[in-house]
Amino acid sequence: MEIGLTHYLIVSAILFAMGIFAIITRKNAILVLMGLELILNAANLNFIAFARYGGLNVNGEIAALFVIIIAAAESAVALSIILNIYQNYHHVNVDEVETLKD
Amino acid sequence: MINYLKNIIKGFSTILVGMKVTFINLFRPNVTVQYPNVHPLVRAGSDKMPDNARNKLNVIIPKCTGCKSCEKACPVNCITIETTKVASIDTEKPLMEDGKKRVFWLSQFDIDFAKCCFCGLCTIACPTSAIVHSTDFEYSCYDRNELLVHFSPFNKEQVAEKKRILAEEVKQKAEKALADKQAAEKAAQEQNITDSKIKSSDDQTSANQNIQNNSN
Amino acid sequence: MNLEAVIFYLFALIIVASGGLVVLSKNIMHAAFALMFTLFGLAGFYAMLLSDFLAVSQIMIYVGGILVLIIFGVMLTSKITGVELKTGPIGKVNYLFGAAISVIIACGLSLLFTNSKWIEKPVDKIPDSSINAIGYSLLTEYILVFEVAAVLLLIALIGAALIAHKDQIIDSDASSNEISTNNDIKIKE
Amino acid sequence: MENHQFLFNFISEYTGDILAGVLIAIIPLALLLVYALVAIYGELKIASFIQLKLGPMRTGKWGLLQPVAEVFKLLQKEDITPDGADKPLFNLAPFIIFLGCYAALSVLPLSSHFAPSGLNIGLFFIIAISSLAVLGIVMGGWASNNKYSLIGAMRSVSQIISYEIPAAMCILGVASMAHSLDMNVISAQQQGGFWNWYVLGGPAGISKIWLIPFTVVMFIVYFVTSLAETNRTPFDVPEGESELVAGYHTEYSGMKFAFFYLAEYGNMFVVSAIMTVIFFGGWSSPFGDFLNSPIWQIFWFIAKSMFFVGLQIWLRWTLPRTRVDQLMYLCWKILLPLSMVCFLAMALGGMLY
Repeated sequence: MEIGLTHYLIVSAILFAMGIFAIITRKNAILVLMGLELILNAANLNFIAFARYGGLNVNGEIAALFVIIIAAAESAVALSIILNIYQNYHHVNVDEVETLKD
Repeated sequence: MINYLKNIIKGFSTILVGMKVTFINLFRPNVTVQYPNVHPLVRAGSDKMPDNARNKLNVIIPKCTGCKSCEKACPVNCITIETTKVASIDTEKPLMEDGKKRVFWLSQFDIDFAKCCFCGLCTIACPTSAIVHSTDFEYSCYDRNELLVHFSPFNKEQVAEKKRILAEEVKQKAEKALADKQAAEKAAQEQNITDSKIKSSDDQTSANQNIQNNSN
Repeated sequence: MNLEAVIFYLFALIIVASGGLVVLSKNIMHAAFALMFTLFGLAGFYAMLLSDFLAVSQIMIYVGGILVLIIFGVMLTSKITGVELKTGPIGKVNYLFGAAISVIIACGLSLLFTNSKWIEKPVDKIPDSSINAIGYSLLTEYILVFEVAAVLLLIALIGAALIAHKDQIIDSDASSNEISTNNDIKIKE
Repeated sequence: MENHQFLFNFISEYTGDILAGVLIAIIPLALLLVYALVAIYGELKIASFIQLKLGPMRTGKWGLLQPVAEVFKLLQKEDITPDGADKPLFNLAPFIIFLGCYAALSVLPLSSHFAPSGLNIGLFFIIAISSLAVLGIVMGGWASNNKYSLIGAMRSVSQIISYEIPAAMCILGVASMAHSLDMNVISAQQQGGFWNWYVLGGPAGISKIWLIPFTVVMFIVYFVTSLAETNRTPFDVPEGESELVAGYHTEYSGMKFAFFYLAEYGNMFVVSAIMTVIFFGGWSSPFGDFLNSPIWQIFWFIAKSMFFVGLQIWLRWTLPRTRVDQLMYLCWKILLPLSMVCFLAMALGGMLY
């Protein structure tokens, strides 16, 4: 069978679902962040698959590039927030962080 | 700003100076001596060794009388000596260093430096100062057996030859003694016949015999 | 079954397996390193989709940047040696709930993707490299976005440094008192 | 049955492709292994000559078999996994590091007619793939369950990530002058004598003379950066044995340690090869068309790279180890501004010529 657009899209769907699963179930904030990265990557895969097969061409690739840039910025900020949480609570469990201010 | 640039240039130039030093060293002759293979020409301090330094033992064979005092004195039994008597019929007439006649051949004189503890007791025990500490302090070798040093001037064949000569002499002596004995018996028989004739000289002969015994 | 298909399934297997490890592993470190394989598999996919620049960018930014950042985050938020790095799910109900939702999403998206009539335009001429085209359109068509992204990165850099800074710049009275008392105790000791 | 049939069909259909792929993959590996033996021997010999010693002399004539003996020694050593180590990560780490080095080798153009993989974004690929070593180092350091390993790994990672920025600046500068990221194209542009090398301003005739100071400074910056990226002295803080036993590979032994060793020397070759390509003409002969046939090009490429490997070894036995704060000072306050200034000049040169 020839590999086409649908194959890539299904892989991206699976990746997306796994990211959602991680965000819903995991306790540790860093693992939630990893789930987020999975979701972003799934979106990226879609962009590039469409760039190749759907006639999106360079535009798709550039969108993916910006997604990567934003993912980098987002993970830096998210990790700094997580570090801050760790300094205040001495853990990073998302379900036990209840207050925004001491 | 100027300081900053100066700092950079200084750092860079000092690195270059260091690299020059190492580059020159790269082509200088090396000072390593591949020690056990190549001995350094001047061994470190071998001529400035103190007189009582206890280094490798050396045996001056012409001085050695073969008295085995050193073997007895050695606390770790590293000296093995075997002597063979000098046969009087031997054509070689060996002399000691001081001109006296040699009594023993040193058919074996081994020192095992693997065992030696460098106490120096053997040098004290030696009556003729034949065994002394030398200035040689290097023992490194590839095989432990190389540390067993033979000082005897003879190899196995020569030792066997000397022993054979000695045995011959002993045999000759024994034959001679036998012949003497037989001759003496004969003479005794003859004397018995004449014994009664000369009774008065008995005391004198016994006195003579006594003197002979004493002198022996 | 051709070579492309074999390579595709190989990469798909790597992505799904390591992604599953990311999601299900109890050890955060293992999850982080499994994420590396996921990202590599995706880079392989991008290369197969003829966007080599994106593939290399993926390796450079995700693997060399974000993942290292995440690993440092893990190391800084768990006391590294002697402390359990394991973390569990929030609860059994939540687990089932999450599994159900993700299965529904996966199935739904897959159905959607297979049943939709996409306009498929396979690229006839394989371009030498997508880098020229990307560079050209970044500096013409998308110049504003490009600049905004640069500013965004700068803001993120400063913001991250500010948030993670140990001594808060805006001190409340209580916290400053605490700090001073701590210092006093230290001096007395 | 079906599976067998499928496999058989698949293999018979693609035998040529698979065979060619394997053969081409083996070439850089063979190159790496032979080079590692030469480099280890060279390191031992140069180190001892600089210290007025002889170096290895007992194994073979002049100790020529010493690296081979070391390989066999490492092969027969016991492979220890420490108690309490994270086994999968611990076992994986050396291979990840080696993978980064090996993948970088795959895009080096050995000659105008041969590169294992003629990637058109080769330089970018090399910068990207060398970040794999960072992950391998963290993995090994963390999985060893040893504080020294962990501190060494953290230091190493912070050092490599910091120095990646000036290194990328240098590569970008040359890329902006060459208008290409393809290493083969960059090498081809510098053909026709050493005057055309990018360290001397590139192929732009006499008018480029104002560019030469900038390119030379850029080359020096890249050389310093490459030392730091391969954790070589004077920047081998992560392995400082006076503080950290041996850094991130303290707990490794036997074959896995050999992989670390191989990757270190391989990375030395990779950075030297990048330097050769972007500043010293890659495979092109320094004397115009003289000795510039494809076979001789391989010789020129390897000779130039080995020269820089030798330079790294020479520098290692010259300078003492820096402190961590000096290391970071050098990177952020000296190399980065310098490389940025030079990058601006080179970008201008790229626009003009």
